[in-house]
Amino acid sequence: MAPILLFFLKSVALIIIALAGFAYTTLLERRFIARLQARIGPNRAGPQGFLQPVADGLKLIVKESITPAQADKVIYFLAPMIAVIPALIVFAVIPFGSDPIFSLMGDLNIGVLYILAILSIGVYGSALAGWSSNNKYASLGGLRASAQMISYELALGLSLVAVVLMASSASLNDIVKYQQPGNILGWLIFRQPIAAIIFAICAMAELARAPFDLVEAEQELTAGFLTEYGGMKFALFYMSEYVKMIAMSALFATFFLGGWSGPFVNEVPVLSLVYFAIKVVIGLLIIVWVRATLPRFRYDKLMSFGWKALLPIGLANVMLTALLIVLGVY
Amino acid sequence: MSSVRDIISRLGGMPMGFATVLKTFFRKPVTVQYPEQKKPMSARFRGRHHLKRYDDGLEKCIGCALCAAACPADAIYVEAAENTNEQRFSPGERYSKTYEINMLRCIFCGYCEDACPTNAIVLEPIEFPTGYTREGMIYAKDKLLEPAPAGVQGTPQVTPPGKYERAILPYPPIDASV
Amino acid sequence: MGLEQKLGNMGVVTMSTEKAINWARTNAIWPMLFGLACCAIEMMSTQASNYDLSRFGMELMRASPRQSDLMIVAGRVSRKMAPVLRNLYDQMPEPKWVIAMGDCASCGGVFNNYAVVQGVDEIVPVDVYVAGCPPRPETLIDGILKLQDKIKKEPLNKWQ
Amino acid sequence: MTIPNLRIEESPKNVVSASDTQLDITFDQLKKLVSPRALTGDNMLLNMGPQHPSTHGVLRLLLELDGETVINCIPDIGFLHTGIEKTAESKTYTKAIVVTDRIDYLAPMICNTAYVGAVEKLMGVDVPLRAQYIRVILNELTRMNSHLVWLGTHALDIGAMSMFLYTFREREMLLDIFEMVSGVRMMSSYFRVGGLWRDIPAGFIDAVRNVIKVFPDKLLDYEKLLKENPLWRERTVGIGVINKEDAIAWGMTGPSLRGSGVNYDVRKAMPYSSYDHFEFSVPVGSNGDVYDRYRCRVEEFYQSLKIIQQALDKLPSGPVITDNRKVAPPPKHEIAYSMESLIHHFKLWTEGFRAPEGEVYFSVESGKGEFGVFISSDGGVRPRRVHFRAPSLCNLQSLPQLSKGCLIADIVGIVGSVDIVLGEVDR
Repeated sequence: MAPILLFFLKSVALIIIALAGFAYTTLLERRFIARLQARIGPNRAGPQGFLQPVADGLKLIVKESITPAQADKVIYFLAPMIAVIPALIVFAVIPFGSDPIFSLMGDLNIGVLYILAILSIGVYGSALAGWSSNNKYASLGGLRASAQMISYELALGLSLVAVVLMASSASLNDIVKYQQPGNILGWLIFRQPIAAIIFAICAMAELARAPFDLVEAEQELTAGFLTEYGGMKFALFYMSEYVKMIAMSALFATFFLGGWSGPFVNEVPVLSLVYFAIKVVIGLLIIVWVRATLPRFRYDKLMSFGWKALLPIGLANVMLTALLIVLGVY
Repeated sequence: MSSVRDIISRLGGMPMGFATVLKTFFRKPVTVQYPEQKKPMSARFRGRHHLKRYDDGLEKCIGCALCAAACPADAIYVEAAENTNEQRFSPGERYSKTYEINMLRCIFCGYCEDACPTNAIVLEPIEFPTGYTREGMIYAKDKLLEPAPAGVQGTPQVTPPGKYERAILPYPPIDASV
Repeated sequence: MGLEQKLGNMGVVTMSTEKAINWARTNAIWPMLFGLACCAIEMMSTQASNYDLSRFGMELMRASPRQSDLMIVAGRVSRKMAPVLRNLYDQMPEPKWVIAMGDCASCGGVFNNYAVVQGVDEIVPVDVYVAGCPPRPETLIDGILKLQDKIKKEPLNKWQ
Repeated sequence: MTIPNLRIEESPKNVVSASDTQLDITFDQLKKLVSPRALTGDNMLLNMGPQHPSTHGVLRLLLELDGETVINCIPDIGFLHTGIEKTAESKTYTKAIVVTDRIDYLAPMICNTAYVGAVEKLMGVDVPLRAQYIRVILNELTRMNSHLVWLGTHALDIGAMSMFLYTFREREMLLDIFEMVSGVRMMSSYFRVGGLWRDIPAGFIDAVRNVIKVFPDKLLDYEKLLKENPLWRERTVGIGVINKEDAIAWGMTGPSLRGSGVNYDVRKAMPYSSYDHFEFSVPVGSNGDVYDRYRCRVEEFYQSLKIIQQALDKLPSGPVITDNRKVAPPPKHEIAYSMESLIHHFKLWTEGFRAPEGEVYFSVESGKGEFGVFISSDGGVRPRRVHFRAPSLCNLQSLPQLSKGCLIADIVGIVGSVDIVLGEVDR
């Protein structure tokens, strides 16, 4: 098969999987959070609520689409796409399985850099959406979005620097392979716990999920930057949030949970896909669990937490890691 | 900075919360899946009104309109007419020719039930009504009146003279234990 | 508006599309977070664990009218609130529905006085009236089921 | 970046007009309410409410913001004005009980107690001891109900989502008791002038004992979720502080006042409905911030349970309504054979009873503070004037003071901690 055709097919498959994943992540979240709150969750649309995302999606597609008269129309239309496209293309470099065929671009040697670059584009979606809708709540949400992303980008990067130092490669495949000395203790979550925690916190902040959901803090800013968005455009933002959630969970699995590694991977390569999926789902469940438990951060506290706590700790961690590598402990 | 230190020093307070939430996950949900399952209502619950009948099929309502007078929301309209032995609806002299309750006005306070001298109107423990129009939510006698007991003729009945002189027939006191 | 205009009259296709779309609308009614008075508390009880509106896919209460399909007018609407309510209704994208929950929203209830709008249908079109002061959560769910029945029967071109 | 809606011009010129605020005020009045920077568009004027998820109903706040910092907070109330006082004046004393339910719809039984207490004081009617004790039990259950809703919504405002569902789950238990005893989940109208509607049903005492048994565990769960949670603490400690003197000066009552360290509770200061028969303490805070107000209310749960326990243990037997036939209707079955009963029954349900001429004020401790009822009677069957002292309204007055200099995010916490219910504010 021509490589270009294979690449094309894989892209299509990936997008379909990401979209289905998005849809069913929403259902997973709604069912799981319902159980955490002694409820049942959607169970009417289709068997056990299985068609709930389909109903939601179809409804949003046929919903009237309103553009506020005072909005900056071009940016208002562009913003959802700016939000959703980076969320989708992050997947390009993530190795889903042991075989190169299970990842889109095979092995990109600057994978980590690519991810950091792409993730920081996503924030433009929120910020521009907030600005263009010409709504005070939305603009406050947009401002919060940009401030929040900036303060957490750095710590996120620093936590990955430690990982890159350990694996001495910026390729995601190499990082996964580095974590396979045969036992579970090879996972970087055990060897780099501080980086793992910082990454987890920053990932939540990047996702703007509770307790960092200041951007669309419902109780403060009604719907934040989404206030004026409805119908399909809202669905795109919704999609970007959940696709990013999957992406972050996948990245955490890749960087700290040994990616696709697991027993019998070399004998049965398909198993690696299963392991990876399980790790991603566990990550998603933890994100939901956190959302169900914690109160929201306050805007200024969030900033000071990012700059005054995570950043110094991240820096110290990088230095410590470097020192330990020089000393030959790792 | 102090708040940041506060957060870090109190991180120990967090796991308990996480555990509490997760504990709920392993318990059965408390949800009552309503249209299929129904939560039992208390015997005193004041739901939709019913106009009761005696065992012989006569209506208890004597058209005195005390319920309408007692209603704080003015939701009840009663128009009385005279009973005759040939066309008898209720014991005594009068019966309610028209009896309408605006379910949307009614606040289900139960004052009508308390005021009714014959226990004719009873708020039964069933759900409140819902409807598509306001007109449809005005319940007249056809909806309110209970069907006659099996084997008994409904109203109007032809009755022997002198049998139903009294409008308010004796009844036992209310059982306060239910 | 949206897809329907482009679809036009295509006979069988429209029929089945109509069914599918109405099914989707039935199962994904996102209510607006809009509470006024006593009934709002009962509405919250309905969303809470014991009655759990999320079973109908309705737990996504949207704070912004732009994203909501259903306005549950829960409570008494005062004359001061009436223009606000209308404004919010106008901000909702079509298709949109209104449930007048409780007596006060439906017709003023016990408050037949100078301050309360005697029925929210003076301001916005109401699809389902729910009696009770405040209605039990069961009754609200009854009302929602009635609304779902109504949505299922709606022709596609109603919302053009 | 320019803020949409507001033009920023080179020369400082007023770009905000009074109509922009959507308040019914003139420009001169607006100038007194906001700072000059707001008039030139340098500070943003933000409308929070009346439809906003965290204003606990339809409160509207006009916020003047510098960035996210609140410079001025101007509450606008009246969106739920129902004319309850006038409605109560147009109904007989008995019929007006149902409208008092709807003042503070989170604590209807407490409003009932206040209203019937005032009428009883006016009429000089004695209430049987059993009825008083049952009133105490139900008052305390209602207080718990009110606090549960407050705790759930307050936590939800600050973002702790599950708390809301947990408190409403437990609240269902209390609503079942209300339904069992009064026949309605919320708007009970169970208390009548001179006593109660009916005696308590058979399962009532067991159900209440069950509440006493299960509740401490549930409260412990709430404590685990919030009390020591660092995020909760940083959102509440030191936020919305008001000191003792200011709190008194603003007319605050209830837990909002006690959070500032003032030991004032109507149940202790002016005992009603035999509250002096029970041992309980009044939780008092010290800092007067959101966290202290939260602690005061949570401690009140335990005190309520204590009172209920004592009232159940001491519950006397006997009648539950006065035998004064001029006030309370006779037992209904009597009217079939007693002409006197029949006349009383018809008279009370049609015309109602006449109250002696005079004025009376009666106050109770509701979940929010001192809930008072003032009745002025001209000797007729309807009161000449009824006024309710709504604790929420008086507590809400302090909002501009509490919220000065805080952030938008704090506003929701502060509004939640003052525990307002708009039905009571606007009436």
